[in-house]
Amino acid sequence: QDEPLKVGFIYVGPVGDGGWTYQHDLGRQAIEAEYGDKVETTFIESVPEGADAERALTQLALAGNKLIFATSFGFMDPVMNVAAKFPDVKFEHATGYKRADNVATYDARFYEGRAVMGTIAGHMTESNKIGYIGSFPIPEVIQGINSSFIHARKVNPDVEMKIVWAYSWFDPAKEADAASALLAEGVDVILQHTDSTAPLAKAQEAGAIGFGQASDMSNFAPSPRVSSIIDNWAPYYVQRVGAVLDGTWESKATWAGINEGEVEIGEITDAVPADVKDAALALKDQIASGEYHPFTGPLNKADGSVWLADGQTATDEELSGMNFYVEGIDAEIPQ
Amino acid sequence: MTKAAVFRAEGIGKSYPGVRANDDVSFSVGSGRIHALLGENGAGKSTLVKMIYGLVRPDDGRMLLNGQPHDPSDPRAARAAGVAMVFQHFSLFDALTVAENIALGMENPPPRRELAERIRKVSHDFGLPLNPARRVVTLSAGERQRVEIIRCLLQDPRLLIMDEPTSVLTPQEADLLFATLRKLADQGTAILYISHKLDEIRTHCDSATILRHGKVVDSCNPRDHSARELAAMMVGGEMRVIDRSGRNAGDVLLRLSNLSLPAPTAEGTALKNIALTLHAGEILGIGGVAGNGQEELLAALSGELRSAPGTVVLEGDDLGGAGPETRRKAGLLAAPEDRLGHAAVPDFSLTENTLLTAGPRKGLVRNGLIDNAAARRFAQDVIREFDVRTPGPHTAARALSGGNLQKFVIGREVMQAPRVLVVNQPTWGVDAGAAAAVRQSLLDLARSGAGVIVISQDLDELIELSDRFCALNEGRLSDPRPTEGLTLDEIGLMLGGAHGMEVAQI
Amino acid sequence: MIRLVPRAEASAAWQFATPLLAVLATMLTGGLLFAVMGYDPVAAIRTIFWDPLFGMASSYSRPQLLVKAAPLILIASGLAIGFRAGIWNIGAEGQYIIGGITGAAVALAAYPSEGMWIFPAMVIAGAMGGWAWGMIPALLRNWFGASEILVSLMLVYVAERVAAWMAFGPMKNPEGFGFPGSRNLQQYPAAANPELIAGTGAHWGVVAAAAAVLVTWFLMSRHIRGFHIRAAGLAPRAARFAGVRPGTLVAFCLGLSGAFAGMAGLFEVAGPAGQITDSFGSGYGFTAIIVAFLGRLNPVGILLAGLLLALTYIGGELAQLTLQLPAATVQVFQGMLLFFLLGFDLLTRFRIARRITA
Amino acid sequence: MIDPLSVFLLLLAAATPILFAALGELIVERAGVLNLGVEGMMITGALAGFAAAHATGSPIIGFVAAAIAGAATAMIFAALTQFLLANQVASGLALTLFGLGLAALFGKPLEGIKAPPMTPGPFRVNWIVWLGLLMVPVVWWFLNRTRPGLILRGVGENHDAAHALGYSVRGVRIAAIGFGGAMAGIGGAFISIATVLQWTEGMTAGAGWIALAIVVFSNWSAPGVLAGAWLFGGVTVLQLRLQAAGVDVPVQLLSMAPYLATIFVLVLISARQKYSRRAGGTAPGSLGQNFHALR
Ligand SMILES: Nc1ncnc2c1ncn2[C@@H]1O[C@H](COP(=O)(O)OP(=O)(O)OP(=O)(O)O)[C@@H](O)[C@H]1O
Ligand SMILES: Nc1ncnc2c1ncn2[C@@H]1O[C@H](COP(=O)(O)OP(=O)(O)OP(=O)(O)O)[C@@H](O)[C@H]1O
Ligand SMILES: [Mg+2]
Ligand SMILES: [Mg+2]
Repeated sequence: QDEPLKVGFIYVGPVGDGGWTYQHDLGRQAIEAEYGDKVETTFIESVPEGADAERALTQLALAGNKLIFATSFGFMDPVMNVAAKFPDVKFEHATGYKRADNVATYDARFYEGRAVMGTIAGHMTESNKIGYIGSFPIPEVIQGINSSFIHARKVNPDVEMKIVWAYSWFDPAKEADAASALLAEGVDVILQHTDSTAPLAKAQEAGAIGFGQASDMSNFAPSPRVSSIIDNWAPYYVQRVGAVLDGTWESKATWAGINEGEVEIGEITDAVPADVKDAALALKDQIASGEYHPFTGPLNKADGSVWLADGQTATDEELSGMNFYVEGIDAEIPQ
Repeated sequence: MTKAAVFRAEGIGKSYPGVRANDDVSFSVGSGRIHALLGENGAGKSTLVKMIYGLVRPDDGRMLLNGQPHDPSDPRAARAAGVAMVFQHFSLFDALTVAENIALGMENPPPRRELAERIRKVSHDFGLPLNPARRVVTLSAGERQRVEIIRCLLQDPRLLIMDEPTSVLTPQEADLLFATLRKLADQGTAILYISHKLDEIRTHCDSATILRHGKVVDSCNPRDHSARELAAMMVGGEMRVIDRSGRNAGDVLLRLSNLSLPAPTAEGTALKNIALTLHAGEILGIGGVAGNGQEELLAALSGELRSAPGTVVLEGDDLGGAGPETRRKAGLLAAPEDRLGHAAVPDFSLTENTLLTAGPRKGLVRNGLIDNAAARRFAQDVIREFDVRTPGPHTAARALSGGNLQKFVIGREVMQAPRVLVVNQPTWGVDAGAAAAVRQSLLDLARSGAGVIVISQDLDELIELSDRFCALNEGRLSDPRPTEGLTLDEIGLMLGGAHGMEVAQI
Repeated sequence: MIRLVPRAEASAAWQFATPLLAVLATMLTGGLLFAVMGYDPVAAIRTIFWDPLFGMASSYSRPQLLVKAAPLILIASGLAIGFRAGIWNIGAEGQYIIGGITGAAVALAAYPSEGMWIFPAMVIAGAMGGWAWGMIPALLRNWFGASEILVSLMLVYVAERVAAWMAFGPMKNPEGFGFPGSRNLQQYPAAANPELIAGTGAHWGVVAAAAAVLVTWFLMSRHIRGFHIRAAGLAPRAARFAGVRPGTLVAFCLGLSGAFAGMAGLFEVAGPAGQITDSFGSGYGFTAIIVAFLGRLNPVGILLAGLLLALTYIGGELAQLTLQLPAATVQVFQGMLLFFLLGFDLLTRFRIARRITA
Repeated sequence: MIDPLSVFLLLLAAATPILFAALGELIVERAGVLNLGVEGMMITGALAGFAAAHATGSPIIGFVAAAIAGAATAMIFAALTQFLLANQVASGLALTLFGLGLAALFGKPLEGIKAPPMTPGPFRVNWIVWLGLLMVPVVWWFLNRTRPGLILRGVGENHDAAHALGYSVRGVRIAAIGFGGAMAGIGGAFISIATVLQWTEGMTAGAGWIALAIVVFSNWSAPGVLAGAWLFGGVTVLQLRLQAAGVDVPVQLLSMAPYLATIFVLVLISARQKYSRRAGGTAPGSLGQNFHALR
């Protein structure tokens, strides 16, 4: 029996954050469940981006880990630095764009899930006002805003989107205030791209609805949480560990979505009428099968210029650098 | 003459690490008597009265109050038993109002309105008017004293203890205080009175107990003795006679003209158009009620407060806009009244405290670098020349008794051979022996050709030292008059108009 | 009965002994905590305190101690001077961030030109940036009497937002595909702050930290200015009497500690961190306050305290790695260490005596 | 366009955690003690409150437990500063570090659980919000109209004088520190039990520091604390509200607004005090200094 394959993780937050890091850690546990004695996993949590990340990565490498997952965008340059020093260690960097022979990148097409959320939101809103709590104005979040707006509009042409930036991934008090501000503006559906349950709690008080983010947040089901968008890293992690074990690992960029199971739609509760639920699931299936791309023309940018012609779909390059709203969103992206 | 003893101490003893603060102290105070406790700095007076007030527990002996054993566990127990005390250092709360301060000193204060009413009434009855709603920070030293006294009076004490209450008072305020005490005594209260002002004790106290090194060395009726005799009892030897000889007024050293400054703080006093000249070899005395600009005048001379060009000129040098260091280099030195915290840093050693002022003139600091060895030597010199009783220059300033620290502070300035030295309250809270030494050093400095300005509230001191006298009143300085032939009454007139004086008459 | 008797002078022997005692006590209670949590206490303590120094990968972690300790020591040296004067700059984190930003701004403006002048100019800009950010509370205190504690603390949050703004806006890497964050200065040789001697961990920030310890030691114990600072902290009126102008002192202390923090930020952004991101501030400015106190506001003490804290960080990471100890244990550990040190500190200032009874 | 009443109702809730914590710290500071460990006590309260509310199903018990836990944490600080005479600034920082770490450790099993529901109070505003508002006059009345309050202020103003008059400086201060801890605990629990309805590590996210700032800002008075908490909460809420309304505002700058506004008002207040030459009303005289009595 060989030595087990050592797999290391560095997390940007605590595993108990109930969101981003928590989901990555579930992925780590899935590896252990899948491969048992053949692997040994370790993690270092709450690693600040920058110099500390570089050290944590180095220590993981020095400790004999042969495959290391770095699960935050800000770990990008540290990963590249450390990877250069440990050519026989394989690195996987989440959400970044720099690769090397021993550095692969992976990301999830959250915008696919957002399209489903948008559809539900568009149907469910009575005030025709949907709120969106953004963390930071980065392409990933802007994709989500655009995707959910496009699909809400599609089912409800009167929908307006109200966007609030919290400038934090996780600040419950701030998120609660942001949700309250949206609710006071007349919003009755809240989408969030921040990690705490505070917006759901506020929605519950106000009789509005919302969606789980990153994790299922099923505590708040059946309402206010009517569904959720779940980051499920397990399939990818299991597959990549398998590739190392059988020697087929190679550096590549993976951008997986609903089809691969990386973006999951949490159970749609009975608070959602059956026909809406069906519509949402149908959209999900269409996306999964590749039949439909959430960014399909005709689509204009917010400034009125044409972005995608009829039937044209957005390229991955366009999406990964997205820095504009689509037509109909009456707001500016803060710079 | 003999009335029943209200308080009696029998064989009281108290040790601190390395010090026997009280040793077998026995005495008694009768009803209606004002009894003085006398002794040098550190003789154990404060320790003794703190035991009576329950702040300190005696190691040996016992106390009786009205014939009952008196062993208070804390000041509240003592207050309940009928003891009231005015502390050596004010125990007031600056940010609180007069009423609140008084309420804190009482066991069961009445409701706010009633308390305010009683304060007004009692303070009026005793001729010590007070506004209960004023914050204590805004009060003068004399008014603060009143707060402490009213606080005691409101409790109808059987025994009233006063630890150096008059050191910050003007003669008029002191007289007022004694009138109050006499009234109280006539109502049957026993009063225990601590002071270094021997004349005051001679005129007002009925009996005295004299402490030396924690032991009772004598007791007497102070009226039967001269101040010199009392002082001799305290120190256990003859007092030095002050020598005023050998001084001649020379050329003008320092000229202040048109010196005006706004009040530096909300509670401060503005200086208005101060003008004076000081000659070589001369001592100029400045009297006045505390809070009339004394601190500000000292600060304006030391350089802590800067003034317009031309307002302060030392031997042709315009120092108006200069800071303390420049002034010291030029020869203008100062010693403020507050020893701990102003003239010295309590937590610094004596060596370090020399660096506070003596850096430039004694070469202790060169190009910003500190010469520690030189500083230690200078501290040793001051300790030796001025008979500062301390284990050595490494001792922290706060560990010195008041009198010894005062000698050190004055010594530090005098030994820098200033052209002009300004001192404020040079003998405040200092015992007779140390006070004499400090005064003599000022006279010697003047004899050597320097000019000295003494700011003080102790008129006896000013008359004893100064060649010319002027009064500071609400930030204005009167024209100087030669001290020779000036009587206390005339001085009182010069000080006239000081606030609170008119209402203060009973 | 037991009681405390103040010592005339702080005991030198105890000053050395108490930190050791505190570390020992932390190990003991920490070990107890680990045992309760189901970890092997001996292994945990060894991993945190021994392995980074002498363990398997110590040739890597020892230099890392310097990398981690350098900014802490540099910032704490500056802070301690102000604390001694009774000037409470608790916003070093903000000054650190701004120093990093202004320093990086010079580099980004110069990009891609190569020139010997670039790095020195960045150091100056970093120091000036931190200085300027520190001068805000200084001036507001001098002009209006506003509390520097509050203003400097609030400015931390403002600085964090400035960093986010820079990372998303003006300083965003034009070649970064729209992702936030500036160019990585490690990859820009003229601006980089690399290891000076490979394998030592020593970059210019380490040199600056060492220099800061020397300079502050000299200032505080040999120079009259340091004497004035100490005097002002203990007795402000006496300091004024000695010739200190309070406003100047406030500006000096806040400016100096700001400049030190700003330099720390610059060395970090040009070296270990590499770039301005929205999370550039990583808590060094706050941890440095602890370092300052742990080191008793004394330069040499700060040097040791900075290294000790770095040890607990790196040992804590190792303990996570090898024992899967949660990250929060390090915080608990550091808290305990500080508690014990503060508690035992009593022995330097007081003697325990039996009550003298008749 | 934005109706002020809605903003006001929002800010009521937004200000509650810092209001509780700051009122507690106000009492602590008026007693002459500077406890920088507010964040540590808040997070302990957030965890303990959540745990108790979850275990019993009663939010009320949760808040009581939070108060007890906050006070218990504060006792570490009290022991260090009142008995071992340790530096207050450092002890407070250590408490924050320790509290954050300890809560994270002990909170592991509670992650992902939802808090029991609370019945809303008048105007559909949480009862605890009303309790917080009620505490403002209570604290004011206690400080300014009761004898214990007077003694507490005396101790904070001049501990030597208070001792000389026979008051137990240490006793008063320990009680104040305990009260401050309890209030911080309740403030923290409001976040976990009433706002987020869940326990997560680090969930107080700096509220304790804001509370400390607000005490200075308030010039050490209860109404001032309310004003500070409302100002801070108000600016926070308003900037989010403006964003939500789609008003084209520089979001980056607006997110700095609460902090800049706090600085700005502080400067105004300080300047007025400095230049109007009104006496008194500043920090308690003995703030941050330890007291050691010799007998
Ligand atoms: N708390 C204390 N600890 C140690 N020694 C003390 C303490 N209090 C007083 N002493 C010492 O006890 C002796 C008596 O001091 P005490 O204050 O009673 O003198 P005093 O007669 O009131 O002097 P003064 O005239 O200066 O007020 C002094 O040597 C003093 O240093
Ligand atoms: N126990 C008391 N006895 C007498 N007067 C009192 C007492 N308590 C307060 N006062 C006085 O009553 C007046 C009004 O007091 P109040 O408490 O309103 O002061 P405040 O400064 O406005 O309080 P805050 O600082 O809390 O705003 C003040 O002059 C105060 O000093
Ligand atoms: Mg005395
Ligand atoms: Mg008031």
